[in-house]
Amino acid sequence: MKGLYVAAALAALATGAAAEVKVGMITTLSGGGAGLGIDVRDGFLLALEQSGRDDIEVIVEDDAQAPDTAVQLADRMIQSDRVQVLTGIVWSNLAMAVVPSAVNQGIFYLSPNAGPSQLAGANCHENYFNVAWQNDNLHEAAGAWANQTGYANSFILAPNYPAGQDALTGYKRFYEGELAGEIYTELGQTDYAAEIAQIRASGADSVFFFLPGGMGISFLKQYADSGVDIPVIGPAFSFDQGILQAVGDAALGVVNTSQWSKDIDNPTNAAFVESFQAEYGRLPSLYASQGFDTANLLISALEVADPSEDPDAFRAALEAADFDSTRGDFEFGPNHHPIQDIYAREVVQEGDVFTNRIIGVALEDRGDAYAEECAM
Amino acid sequence: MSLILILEQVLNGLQAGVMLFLMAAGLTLIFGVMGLINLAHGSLYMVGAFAAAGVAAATGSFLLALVAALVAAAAAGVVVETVVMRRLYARDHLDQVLATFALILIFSELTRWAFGSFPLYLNPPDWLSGPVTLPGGIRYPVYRLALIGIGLAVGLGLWALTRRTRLGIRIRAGENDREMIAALGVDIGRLYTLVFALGAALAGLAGALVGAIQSVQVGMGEPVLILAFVVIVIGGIGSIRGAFVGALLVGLTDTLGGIFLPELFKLVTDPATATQAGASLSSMSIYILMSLVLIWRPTGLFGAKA
Amino acid sequence: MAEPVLSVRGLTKRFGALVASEDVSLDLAPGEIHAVIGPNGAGKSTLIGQVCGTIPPDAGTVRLAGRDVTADGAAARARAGLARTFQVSALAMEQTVLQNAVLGAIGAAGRPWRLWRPALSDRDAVATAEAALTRVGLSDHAASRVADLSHGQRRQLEVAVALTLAPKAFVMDEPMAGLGADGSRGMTALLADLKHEAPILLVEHDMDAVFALADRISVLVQGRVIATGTVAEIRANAEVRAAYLGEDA
Amino acid sequence: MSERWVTLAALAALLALPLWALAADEPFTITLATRAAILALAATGLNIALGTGGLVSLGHAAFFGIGGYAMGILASHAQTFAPLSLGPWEVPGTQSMPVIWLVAIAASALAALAIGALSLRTAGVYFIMITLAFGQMFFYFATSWRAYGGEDGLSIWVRNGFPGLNTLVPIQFFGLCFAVLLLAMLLHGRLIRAPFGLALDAARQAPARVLAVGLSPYRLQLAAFVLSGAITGLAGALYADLNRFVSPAMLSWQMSGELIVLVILGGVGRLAGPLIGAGLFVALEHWLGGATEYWHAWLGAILLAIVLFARGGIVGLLTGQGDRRG
Repeated sequence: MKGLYVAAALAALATGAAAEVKVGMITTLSGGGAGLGIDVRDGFLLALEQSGRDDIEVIVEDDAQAPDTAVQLADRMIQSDRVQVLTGIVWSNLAMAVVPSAVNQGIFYLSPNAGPSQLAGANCHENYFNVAWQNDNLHEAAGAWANQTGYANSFILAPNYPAGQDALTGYKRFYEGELAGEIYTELGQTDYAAEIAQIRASGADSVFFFLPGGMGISFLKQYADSGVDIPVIGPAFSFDQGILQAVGDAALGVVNTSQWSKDIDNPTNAAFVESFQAEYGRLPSLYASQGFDTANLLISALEVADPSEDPDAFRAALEAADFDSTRGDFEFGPNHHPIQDIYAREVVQEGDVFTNRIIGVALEDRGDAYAEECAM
Repeated sequence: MSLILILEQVLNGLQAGVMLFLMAAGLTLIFGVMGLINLAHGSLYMVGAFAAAGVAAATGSFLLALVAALVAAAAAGVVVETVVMRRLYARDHLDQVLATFALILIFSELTRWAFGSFPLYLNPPDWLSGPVTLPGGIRYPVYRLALIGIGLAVGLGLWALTRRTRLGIRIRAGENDREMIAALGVDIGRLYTLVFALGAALAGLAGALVGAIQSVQVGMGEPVLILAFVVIVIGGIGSIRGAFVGALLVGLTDTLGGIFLPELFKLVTDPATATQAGASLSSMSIYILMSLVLIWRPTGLFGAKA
Repeated sequence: MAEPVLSVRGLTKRFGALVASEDVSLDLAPGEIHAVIGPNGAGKSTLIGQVCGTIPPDAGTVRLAGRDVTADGAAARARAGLARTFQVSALAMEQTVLQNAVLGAIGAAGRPWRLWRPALSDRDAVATAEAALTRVGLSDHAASRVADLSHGQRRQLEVAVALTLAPKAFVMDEPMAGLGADGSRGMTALLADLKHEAPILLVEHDMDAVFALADRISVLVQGRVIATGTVAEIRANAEVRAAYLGEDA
Repeated sequence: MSERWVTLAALAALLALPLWALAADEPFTITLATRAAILALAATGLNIALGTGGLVSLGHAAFFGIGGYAMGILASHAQTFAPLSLGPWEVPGTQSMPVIWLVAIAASALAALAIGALSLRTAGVYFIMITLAFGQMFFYFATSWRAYGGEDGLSIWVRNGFPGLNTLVPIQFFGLCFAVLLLAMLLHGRLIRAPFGLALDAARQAPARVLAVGLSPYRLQLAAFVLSGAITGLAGALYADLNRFVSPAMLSWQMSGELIVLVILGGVGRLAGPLIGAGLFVALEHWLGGATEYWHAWLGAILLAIVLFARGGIVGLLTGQGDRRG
């Protein structure tokens, strides 16, 4: 994977001054959250390589999941490298640190992952495009799926921070049943014995949880070991290809919601899954697909216009979203966030590998709850 | 809230406490004997977990994995002690903090370089998985019961070690008077390496045991490190007994605070605000506990008077 | 006899079962050196701590210049005019001799809160400090770092810092400790001179110095004052001989 | 080289770099220099407590973050024209730096007074840990403080203003930060020689002596801690303005650790220590971060080498006087 990056950089170097477009990618490549950023980067660079364009220079930098580092990198890329497009940020808090000031300086920002509500609503911007989802989407889909399944008494939990609070709000926005309990856990918590005991005692018929990264791994392992057999539902983040292997058996059969899955049946997706596996020797994740789609959106718009020469035409081309998405149909809403189907998936085992299989559509053509607040 | 639930939560607090004790015991031993603040103790915890995950994946044996964790962490401890720590014993705490902070950076990146950025898989063995029904109808995971058992056994072992063996006598002598035991002809360098390796092995064991029900990933050591420091400061630095009491206090406060504070807030405000305010306060609870203890007793519960 | 400068009445201090001071009373009159002697573990350090305010007594009072200072802390007693020296030198080792002395003057003047003007440009403080250094014979070493001084010079500096407080009374904890014969002689001469400025409560092991200097001696044994009197009286006291020499009373 | 010359050379270098960058049209280098100046200011604050006072605080991120949030809260209210309600009073937000600075200084000084008053009852490792505990309390509070963004933090669209300057121009903002740093270093330099510094230094080396001359080490150290916290708080406000962003990361224990690293790297208790430490740290972060994905490991190795082989930090190395701490 390092090889590919070098190749892309070399290609850019070889063309030298001919490189017409500079793209800055700020993403998380070190520390506990590095897996997500690496997938975004690899998916993005794969699409770029497949496009065969050598006039796009991508500058990849590691934000170490620290907001001030991300801001500093953005400053550098804008002031010193003079990039026209930024992308790559995985985390909402880093996006909030970088995006508002970048787009106000006329830079385009394409989000391959984070979609905080502020950027979808009151603080939306014409130069900000989210290629993944609004943060609430997958949680909303989980709530909708709970209704379809007939759950009527959910126990819900998430970490005590804005994304966690949004997650529970998102679930409740669509979920119509009763709440058996609602808990905010500590951010970064690793032991969920106390919460699991409460779940057991609550008499719930379903559990919804949003615990990204290591928190989710810990929760699922401990939940499986506790012998509590209330069905669990959650957003795709805890069932992603990257971490499923670490969860193992404990995740089998759990339903999770996602706008992408490797078994979505379209040629783009099949080619993506196959080529990603060939290039990197592992199955692609949700994040890789988002990085891949982001790059293809960018390339599709670059075919039409150059962002430094005609930003309005470039923006219009982005809005048109005329590219082959791994998700099939892809369309932007008025606030530049996707309108898309969100699926329910089930964790299955294929040989030695744990992965997901689509079992139904949880929400069709879902936009987001904040578009109305966006005056663009 | 039923009595059963409360009892179960007390068990959870106890389990969290004894695992913290494994970390804190090494930390406090190293401080007591060598006067060293070791921020890199959390890295040894991580080394243990990664070694266990690696060996478990290769051999499928959980017991071998535990042995590997002990050996790898102890070996890492010996290397760190002989290469770096030795030069720091005579320095002030400030230099020790900086040097061991640097070691955290090095350990984390080396682990990431060797194992990649994705979490590893490590699970309890089949013969320890699933719940049992305890008297009173509490359904409780066998593995967690085993953790409590192992933690208490290690505690007992440490007590016996420091009270009943020659090594223990030397360790205690080392705490009291370094020149004295050097004068008595004990090879102080070897004693230090041994104590450091013992502390490291305990941290590695904790990492492997806890890693099986949590996520084995880079950076897993630092949150535990901070908690372990809170424990030994509450207990009084250098005191194994203090570390034990402190660990149980912190484990119980952390677990029960998360449960009862939101309930408490519900008495005065609406449920949504209460859950959030309760959660916020409970994440601060152990730090509040620690500052209260220090304000009351500036050298911890069992610490020597300054 | 004139009104005592320092007056201690009924000081009692227990540490658990150990009685460190039991009903200790003694006076320090103007112009005198009042020595406190006693075997190791007699409670001399505890007594000094209580007089200077670092150890709170269980019972009893300390009066300085007629005022009850029992409730005051060490700093307040120092400001009230009680200057002490330490058995083991307590000096800022990285600072110069002059800086250590100036610190005393600053403390005496109660002016530590100035952030801008250099301490060494405070003429009053420097004058006080230099006078004190001259008095103890350290003026040649004013610019030396304390860490570079000899042991004897540090003992002298201890006394100089005490002098900068312009005290009403001195409390000196073994000023002769560790000094050679020459050093002891010099220190003895200095103290004999100093007592005219302010009386000295002197705790000392060096019996030659005590017998040469003291106007009065109190003997402390197991936390109790078993005798107080002139040198001659103490030499003759049977109880003292018993305590020191193991003779029958 | 004497310490005075080291200090002057370091200041000259920090001033020359952005001027060169201005001529060479490298605006990001100015941003880097500004970042170094602000971190140096924060570390200068810490150095008063840590170096001169001997108080090893692992909770200074609390003050840094309070300063940052003072900026974030005031500016966000000004941005939305929603007044800030403080009990019965309603106060308008502001985007004026001088006002924000005063609030940042006052708020962090107040916090330092409370934290210091309690923490100074302990000493040594206990002091390190209790300051850490207070820092963590602020961290967790900010993380869940939804009104001001919680974990996500607070963004400001436009940098706050300073009368007579255009702070959006990198070099002007740098000049402002440099001037504040200069003032703080001047204050620290004067303070070391002033009666307060003399007494504080003595309180670190021989507290019994300070007591015996009628001064209270506790009060001296508390005053130093408050002054130290206030300066670090001011740096926090500037840092937030540099990034146009504040988040709980500014309050994390890693931030506290980083500030200590800056001070030790440069030289504990030395006037130029924080400046040199911050300059080196920012440069390392920039160059190593660009060179390798595993740059933290290299940073760790460099820090380790400095602790083990260059006692007294870079200033100690340059002046040839190893450890000043004896």
